[in-house]
Amino acid sequence: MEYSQNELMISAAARELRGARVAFVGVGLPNIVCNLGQRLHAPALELVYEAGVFGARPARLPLSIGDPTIVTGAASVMGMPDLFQYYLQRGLIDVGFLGAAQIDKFGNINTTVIGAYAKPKTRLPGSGGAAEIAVLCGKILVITRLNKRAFVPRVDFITSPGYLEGGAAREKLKARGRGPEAVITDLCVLRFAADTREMMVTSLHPNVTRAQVQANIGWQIRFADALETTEPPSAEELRLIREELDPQRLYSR
Amino acid sequence: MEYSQNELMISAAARELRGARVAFVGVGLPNIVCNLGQRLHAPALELVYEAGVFGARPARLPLSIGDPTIVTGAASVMGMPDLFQYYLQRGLIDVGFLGAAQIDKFGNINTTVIGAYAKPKTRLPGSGGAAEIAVLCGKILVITRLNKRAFVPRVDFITSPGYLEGGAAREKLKARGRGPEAVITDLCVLRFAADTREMMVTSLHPNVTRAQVQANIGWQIRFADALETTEPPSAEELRLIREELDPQRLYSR
Amino acid sequence: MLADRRHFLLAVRCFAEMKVTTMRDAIRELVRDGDMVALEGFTQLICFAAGHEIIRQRKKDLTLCRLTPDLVYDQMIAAGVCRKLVFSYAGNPGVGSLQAFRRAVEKGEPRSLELEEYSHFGMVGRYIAGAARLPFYPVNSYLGGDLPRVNPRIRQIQSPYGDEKIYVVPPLNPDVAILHAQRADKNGNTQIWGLTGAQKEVAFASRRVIVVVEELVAESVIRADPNRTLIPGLIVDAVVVEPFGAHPSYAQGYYDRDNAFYVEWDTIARETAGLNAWLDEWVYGVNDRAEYVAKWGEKLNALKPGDAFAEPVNYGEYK
Amino acid sequence: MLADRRHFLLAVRCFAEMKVTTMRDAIRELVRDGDMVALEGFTQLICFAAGHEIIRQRKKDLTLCRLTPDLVYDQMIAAGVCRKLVFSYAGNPGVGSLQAFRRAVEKGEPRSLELEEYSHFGMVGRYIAGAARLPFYPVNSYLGGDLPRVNPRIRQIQSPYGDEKIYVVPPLNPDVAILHAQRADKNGNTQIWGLTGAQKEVAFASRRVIVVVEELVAESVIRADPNRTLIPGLIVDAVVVEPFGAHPSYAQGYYDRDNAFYVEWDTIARETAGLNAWLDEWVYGVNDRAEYVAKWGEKLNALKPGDAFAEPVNYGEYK
Repeated sequence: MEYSQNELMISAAARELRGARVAFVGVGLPNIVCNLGQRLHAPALELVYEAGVFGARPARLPLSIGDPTIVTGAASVMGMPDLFQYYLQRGLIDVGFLGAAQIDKFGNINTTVIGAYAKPKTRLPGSGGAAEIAVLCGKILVITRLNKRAFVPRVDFITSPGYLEGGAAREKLKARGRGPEAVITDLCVLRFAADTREMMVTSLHPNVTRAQVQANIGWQIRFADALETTEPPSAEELRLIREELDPQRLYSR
Repeated sequence: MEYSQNELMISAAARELRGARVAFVGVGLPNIVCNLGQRLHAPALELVYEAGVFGARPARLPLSIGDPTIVTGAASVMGMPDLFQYYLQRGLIDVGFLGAAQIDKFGNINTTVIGAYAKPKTRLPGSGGAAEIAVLCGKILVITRLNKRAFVPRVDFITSPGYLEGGAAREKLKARGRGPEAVITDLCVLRFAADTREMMVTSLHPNVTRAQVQANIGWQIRFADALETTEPPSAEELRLIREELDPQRLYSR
Repeated sequence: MLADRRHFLLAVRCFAEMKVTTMRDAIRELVRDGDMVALEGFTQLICFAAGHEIIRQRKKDLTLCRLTPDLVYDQMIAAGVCRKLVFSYAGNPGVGSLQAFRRAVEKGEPRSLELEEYSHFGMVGRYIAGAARLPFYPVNSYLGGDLPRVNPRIRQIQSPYGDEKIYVVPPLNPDVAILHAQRADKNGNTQIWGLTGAQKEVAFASRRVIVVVEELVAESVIRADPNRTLIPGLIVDAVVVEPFGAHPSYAQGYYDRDNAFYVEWDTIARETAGLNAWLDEWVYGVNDRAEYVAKWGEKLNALKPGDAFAEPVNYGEYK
Repeated sequence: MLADRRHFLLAVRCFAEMKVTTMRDAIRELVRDGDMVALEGFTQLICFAAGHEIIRQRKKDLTLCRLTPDLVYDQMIAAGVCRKLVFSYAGNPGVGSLQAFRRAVEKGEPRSLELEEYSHFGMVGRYIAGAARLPFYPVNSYLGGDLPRVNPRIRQIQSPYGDEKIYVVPPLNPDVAILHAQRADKNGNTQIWGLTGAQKEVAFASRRVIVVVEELVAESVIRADPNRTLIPGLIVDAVVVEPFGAHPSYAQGYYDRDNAFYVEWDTIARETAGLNAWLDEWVYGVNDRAEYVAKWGEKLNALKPGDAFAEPVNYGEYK
């Protein structure tokens, strides 16, 4: 069955939710990923929208992070102090999603500036909640397209810490969250070595070569010994994505 | 016109509200005092009930500190964190009322224990919000009956600080609130000397003698040079108390 | 095969959501000897039903916390289930002292009672820190008072932005919170109106949460007004339906405070014998709350108020 | 004589309560050059009407604070009213970058822009500390990140209850908060539903508060549901009635977000000339919000949602 790169990313990311209890959801891909994961892999998964909504029942696919459709019919709606303190900081959230303008070999993420902070070449939006999501969610999933501008040896600015300089560096922070678990891209899935915490390819998407992956990463990337091929989206996954989760094909085309 | 001691205390206390903007109200006498003050002396006075209510419109005289009648029809009802942080600690409250099991010559108040804390002769209820009301309200009014067991040279326990050891002791605390302003009793009104901060009688109620007052205070009390006679309740004050504020005469008899 | 798996998983999910239970089972399974338990509620929604069941099950060595231990804690102290009290105001509101509490503190009857004492604001700060998993909470209080002298957990720290000092209190994380509310759905999404006290903070601060409601309502009722949901089902372990479960305290819109009983308690509790007789009749002598309610009979219905409905708001249908 | 005095005082009181005014007067009297101003609102209830009036009145050297400076701040930056930004996420949500913000930061056009940057939680903590008049607020964030390196106001302190360290942020106390809401009464008692963001905290944190509402309602409407009042009239200086005042953002239950405009803004703002032409037409070219709304015409009505009413709750009549 034919499928798009986004559909592959969505289905691969959804499988990472197996066993998760509570996910912190933004809009776009993570929203579809969480809903798919809930239906197939983590039936007890509860969704918390970072705008301040628990138990949303959106009647349409949310278009912005605080779309009114996630409010109407939700189980609970709260202000930001409660969301950040009583949900996120309390440690209720198992999984968080982060995007990345830059991500480096130890999973550190930059969404603040390209260049020097005081005199940036490109000023990006900044942290939003990413700085705290990175340290407070049980684990982090990163969904982003693979390209050399994004996958850099060292980020210009650490907006959201991954494993810092690698090894035991993150453990010394005593952060509640364990850090990035997987980076799901359009070409492969990457994870972090247990000892060095360096990013490595653990699964290539069907028909993708090692050379294609390396060409889109700004450092010499390692490949896992037991390199897998990513399971393509099943017919059921595709049906759910196309018919129920994103019928207008806004994010999954 | 005949009046009760409680009516005199109420009308005298209400006059202390002149110019006040926001009062922190408990039940009983302070509730009637505030409502009388609002009608006669401080038309812009807003009432905040310490249970978490702003702008109450009680349909009956509240019987407990959180009577449901202060909720129905109120302008705003909030939880305790908001009440203590955003109203009291923010400094919105001009006037607070405190009762006292013991009060000493520098206006320190005890509602915790008679005797030693670890092995009390009488265990009293404790602070409630009194410890913070004493330091955060602009000024404090104490309404209590005069008697030797209550008016002691030194309280057994400072639940709510007045002027501590007197003089500049309280200023050194850098508390937001200025401290006790007046103690309104059934025999007289007492205030605190500007320099020593010692309590002194500034106004005797009609037909009360100095000796009567001294007999009910556990130390040698001072009388102000310009000792006044308390203005008795006016016909209008009595009418309001009897017909509108406490028609069942629960607190004002 | 995936579809099969999906049905299996949906079944798992439904099972996980079976939170509605009886008070007896909730207390038996979720309250353990030695636990720190918070039956909160400021003036309204004080869960006497749960307190009585804890007494009936003769739980031991509980640490009870609460801003205003009132009659229900007086009864629990008298029944001997309480080892320690964490509190800020132990009085019979509007009436005077708590007699059983006083006997325990002053005379060690029926057993000695350890006290850990704060002010209201300090207790509120402890619950906030507990709910937010903060190591401490700053409160501008305690200046010049004796509480920090007798409670070494109230400490002072320095602001890093100037020379201001401020008192802090440590987090409070009860093992179990038991919270009465007007209504919840079967998943434990709970709505409270009127005085909300520190109910939300206690719920998030606690390891286990029992919600006791006047009414179990359809999910659609809760979801029609999500801003009113104070406690999300996410943190609720059990939902117990217990009409009049807060009597003699009140539930806004459901019944009034039984002021006569608050006054009467002062007499009942003044002598140990009288208090024990009352416990025998009204706690040990009934099997559950339903019997207690039936025993009060028409008197409880007389506490029901007239109607005063909120203006409904429109959330809008966005599809 | 007392009765006379009473009438006089009641008149004083009524006068003091005349808070309802026009946007023009509210901005003229309450927003001063050099002020720190917060037009808050998380996704919904962003007061574009006030932002445009501030531009029309050519206010100078404002420090603007807000978690998510979106289009309205992009417009204010482009118009040159803003000297400094205190923020946590400066993007066009769901679309990409804010073009005018980028030009100001990257090229100093139309003027240089000072930045003071936090994360969302940091900004929320600053508002809470501001509202509660705390010297600092602890947030478990910032570990391992570069924000504390570039913003020295983010500091770390030691817990007095163990060896835990935690970051703290200082209070934020804007001179003026401008908050959009669904409804208020003439005294400024304000009700908000849907996403409430940090509206309450900003209101209490600020020295002056302007509330802008979709509807001015009778006091009885507010008082029929006091738990929904997020901002008490006690801290409100002015109430402005401005239907569709949050467009192109949304007001839950009143209108939807104008997503098309958010997307279009990316094109409009990409070149200074295009952006200025837009300001000329839609801000300088209209006298007030009513003209702006009329100019949009039927397009705005198309944003109105269907009905989804909350289940009313009973507060009970207690007399």
